[in-house]
Amino acid sequence: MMHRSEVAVSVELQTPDMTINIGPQHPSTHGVLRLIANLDGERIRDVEPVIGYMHRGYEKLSEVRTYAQITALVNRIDWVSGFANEVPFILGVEKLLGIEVPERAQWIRLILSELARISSHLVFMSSYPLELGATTPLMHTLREREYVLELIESVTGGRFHPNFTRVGGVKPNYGGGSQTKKQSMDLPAGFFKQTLETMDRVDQICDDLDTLVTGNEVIMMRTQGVGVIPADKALEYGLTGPNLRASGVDYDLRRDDPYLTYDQIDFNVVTRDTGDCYARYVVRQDEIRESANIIRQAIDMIPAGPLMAKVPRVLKAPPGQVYTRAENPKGEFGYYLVSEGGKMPYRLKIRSTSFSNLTILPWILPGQLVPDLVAILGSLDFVLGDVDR
Amino acid sequence: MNFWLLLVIQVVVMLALVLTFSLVVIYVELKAGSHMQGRIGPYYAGGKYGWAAPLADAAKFLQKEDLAPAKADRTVFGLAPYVVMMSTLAVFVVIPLGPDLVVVNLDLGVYFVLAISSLSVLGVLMAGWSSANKYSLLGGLRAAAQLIAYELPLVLAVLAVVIQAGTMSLNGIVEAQNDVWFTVGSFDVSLPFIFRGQIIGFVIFMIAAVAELSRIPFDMPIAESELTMGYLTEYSGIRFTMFFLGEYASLIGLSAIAATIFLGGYGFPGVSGDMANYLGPFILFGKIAILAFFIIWIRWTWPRVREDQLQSLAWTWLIPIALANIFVIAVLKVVL
Amino acid sequence: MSDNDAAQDSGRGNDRGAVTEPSPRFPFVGLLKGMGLTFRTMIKRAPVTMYPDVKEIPVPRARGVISLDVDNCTVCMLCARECPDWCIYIEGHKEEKAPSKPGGRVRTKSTLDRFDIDFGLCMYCGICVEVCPFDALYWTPEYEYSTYSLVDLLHNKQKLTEWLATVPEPPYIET
Amino acid sequence: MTDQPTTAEADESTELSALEQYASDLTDRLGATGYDVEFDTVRVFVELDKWVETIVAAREDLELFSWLSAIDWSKTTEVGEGVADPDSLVERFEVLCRLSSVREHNADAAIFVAVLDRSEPSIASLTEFIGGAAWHEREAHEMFGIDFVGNDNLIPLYLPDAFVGNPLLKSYPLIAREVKPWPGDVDVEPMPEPDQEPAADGGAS
Repeated sequence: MMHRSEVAVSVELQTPDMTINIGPQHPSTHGVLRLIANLDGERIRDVEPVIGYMHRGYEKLSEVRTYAQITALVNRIDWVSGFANEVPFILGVEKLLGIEVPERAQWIRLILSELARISSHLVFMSSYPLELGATTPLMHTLREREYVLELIESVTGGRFHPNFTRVGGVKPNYGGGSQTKKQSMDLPAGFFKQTLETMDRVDQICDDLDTLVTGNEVIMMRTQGVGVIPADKALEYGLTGPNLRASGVDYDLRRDDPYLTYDQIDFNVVTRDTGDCYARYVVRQDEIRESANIIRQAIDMIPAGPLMAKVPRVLKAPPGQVYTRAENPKGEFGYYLVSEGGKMPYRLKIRSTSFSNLTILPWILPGQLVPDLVAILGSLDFVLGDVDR
Repeated sequence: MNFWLLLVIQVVVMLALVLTFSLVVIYVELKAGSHMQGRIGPYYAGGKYGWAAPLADAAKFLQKEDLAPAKADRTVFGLAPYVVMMSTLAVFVVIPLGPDLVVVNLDLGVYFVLAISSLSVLGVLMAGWSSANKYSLLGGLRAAAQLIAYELPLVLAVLAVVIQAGTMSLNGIVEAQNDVWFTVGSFDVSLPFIFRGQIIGFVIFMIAAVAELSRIPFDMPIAESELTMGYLTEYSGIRFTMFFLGEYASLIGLSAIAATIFLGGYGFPGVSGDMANYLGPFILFGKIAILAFFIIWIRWTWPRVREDQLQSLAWTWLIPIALANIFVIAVLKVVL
Repeated sequence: MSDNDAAQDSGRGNDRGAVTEPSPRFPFVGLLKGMGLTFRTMIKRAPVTMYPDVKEIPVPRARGVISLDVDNCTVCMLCARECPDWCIYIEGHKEEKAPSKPGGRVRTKSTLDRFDIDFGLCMYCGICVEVCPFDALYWTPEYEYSTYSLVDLLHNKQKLTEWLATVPEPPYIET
Repeated sequence: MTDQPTTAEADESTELSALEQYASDLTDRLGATGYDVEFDTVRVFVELDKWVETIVAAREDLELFSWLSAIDWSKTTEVGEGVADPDSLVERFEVLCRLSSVREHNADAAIFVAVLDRSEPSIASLTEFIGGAAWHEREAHEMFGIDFVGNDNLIPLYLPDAFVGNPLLKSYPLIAREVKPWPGDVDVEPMPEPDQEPAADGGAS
């Protein structure tokens, strides 16, 4: 039995923690992310992220699909930058098969990848202020994104899911029949002019966002110094892309491990040193401007030529294992492709960017305030399809 | 005429005016906000320009099922919107629309307004607590902290005016602004208080008013992206409509107070006597409309600040500045 | 490694030239500038298409819906087999065709009985259109076929044929 | 590294290519058991009990933890195509962990491979040194049933709590393909023979 006076000593004023479910249905979780947060007042004690509400089993599905069918699948992983997901996969298959891809096809892939980057970053630029309460940048930015999507659609036929790469090049013609085979899928007339106009619009919206978002004192108050990720932690948790570059690590696969024809293009890798939410926003905004410059250069440099290399009708990749990666809008996107000589891969490991970018959540969120949770979560720029695959 | 009958008529007329004007403000919010975003906004309802959109909205909300969470404290949950609505509407009792157009001309009008409008925090807390929802609770607590913090600069800003005007009656304050301040040649110049050294007080009042209204950039209590909708999360149907209308009524209420205290209320240069009784309401509503548009404009441009930043803004900036303002005004009042 | 050298040779180092960096200035100017921008947007004409009244015309290559040219179909099943989602259902039968000239050979012709595409399953990848060796399937930008129920998205041969009229001419090619 | 899959190796068949040299050096430095370079992909084989220390040592210059996953090498195949040569296959799990270099602006990277017994797959967890490995290990655990000793939070990442089985095992059937008959089965006439000529004719010109 405890003595009466002891009881009195052991009782202190305690505020019980509140467990709160943020998501899976919540405006700022971009879909179906769920965070089980223990709150002490508004401060987060610890947080358990729960993902998988959107798991579609793409790695398993890829094992029952031919290489041609997988391209249609992979541009659904990160649906705001559909085309960019196809590129590393197709590069892997081409590496296995040893196919030399025509120059023009590589340039078209490059242009479309950069358009996808702009489109993806514009989604971020628009949705992030929304999480901080500013509703107007959303509409302004999505309006401009529509022009970018229209460009992608005018070439590929799909706004979100282009499914335009083919093993050996890009989709060469409309169909396989005698009539449709003559209808080329090359860039439509007026595409370059329209693209240059759109790039000017993109620069303009970046200037507008400078006014509305990055130059806004309230945004600075909310994001500067919030959610700082030091470089070593970013590397430990496998952050890539703008999130890593905002932490001061100068790493861009387009320059460090060039694929497509990025080695012929002159561009800057945008970095910031602070590693906070503001840096992550600004890095993406500058990357849009860089992408617009890349596209302008590419339009000058694109050669004429065929769209497809000669490839066998039935694709059977030789046995082997290959890892190919590309700098996606959100970071390093890679496919580890194991072929056993069949029409379908034996195993396809998808290294999706958002998944790795989110692994830092259990480290970064504890100790933050609920409003900062929203700011940090948004600044990591994830897409749930890319997390859950 | 019977006093009570007259009172009822006055209250009903005032209510109708305020609620109609709320609908107008809602429409302007929808339409102006949309255009600021490069959208069109309401378009079909009512034919041209979607003018009937707020009515259609209201009709839609009224049709919806009035849900209450199973574990909610039903009585409190049901009462909360009425408390908010009541405290909002009671403000209008003392707002003068013209020299004689006022429901009750209280000598302590300013005091009454500030006291009654801070009652709404009670309703918000009731809503947050009784919803049996953690988001609502957080929202309710945030609202309480915020409203208490901003009550103070609001009162202090008004206090400076009271000192300058030398009265606490709202009619008196308006008349003080219509009085001749100085004469240039044969011109009698009368200026509202905002031009008589109350500009700092006005800015503080407007910042505090936006915070009282829980509108962007101070909308943490309902912060949609953080707390889904804060204390409004569980409300639907007619009770949500009450909150919704109450929000806009209090937007008008605070704009009306600001217009009365700082912008000269129903007064306008060259309007006096009987004319003031006829034109007064229009002048006042015009001033309210300008202020309301300004608040709407801010809402569609700025993001929201954080709870702790909001508190530090109130306690470390607004309150000291407001106190200094009172000091300066008081000294000037004595000296001049 | 060689790529590393190439990257350094081309002189593409890290240029931290600040493009988006707020310059020091009077506080709260950013807030007012933002309000200026929204006000300018407000008085400008909204760049919208009034959709149900004014139809937007998609680009010719838009993958809106798949249309079917029944005359060209030989019931070869290639599309149904290559479909990653297994959403094409084809049934057909063979019938004898009278010889074209008297005394000629009696030929069998495959006739299409059923050609259904379940657009609730279809993921609009276009593989069926690409593999069709006889020009029987076409993409059309038609997009107004949403339904209230998932099962209503199963469209049959007749419906697919109706869409054939909306197939646009392919655009000219950039040279 | 661009699309030159095997040319470099073919040209210098006698000597080690730059990549192979790199892989060889890395293997020596870390004391790994061997290396393998195919299609520009460097794989370094690590002994099971040296897994953690090798990875930690390798992170000195390969700073970025890219991903961790596994492969199921199995003779029984329920889905897709199996291995090319089932007879000579040694049934096993391979746990792969990829690290890459970021600070030197080069493409240095390697995939570290540990081979696991298929009957009782177990490997030391990296979470103590690499926090980012936690979710990857959880994924590998639920998909393959591999036990990561030291990771005490191996709860399912993707799948619902009541789910039984390890879906990425080759012996795990893909239900979606079992419950629905293949629409391509209805045969009217034999499929046309694949053309001898390539499908694509080069498009634009």
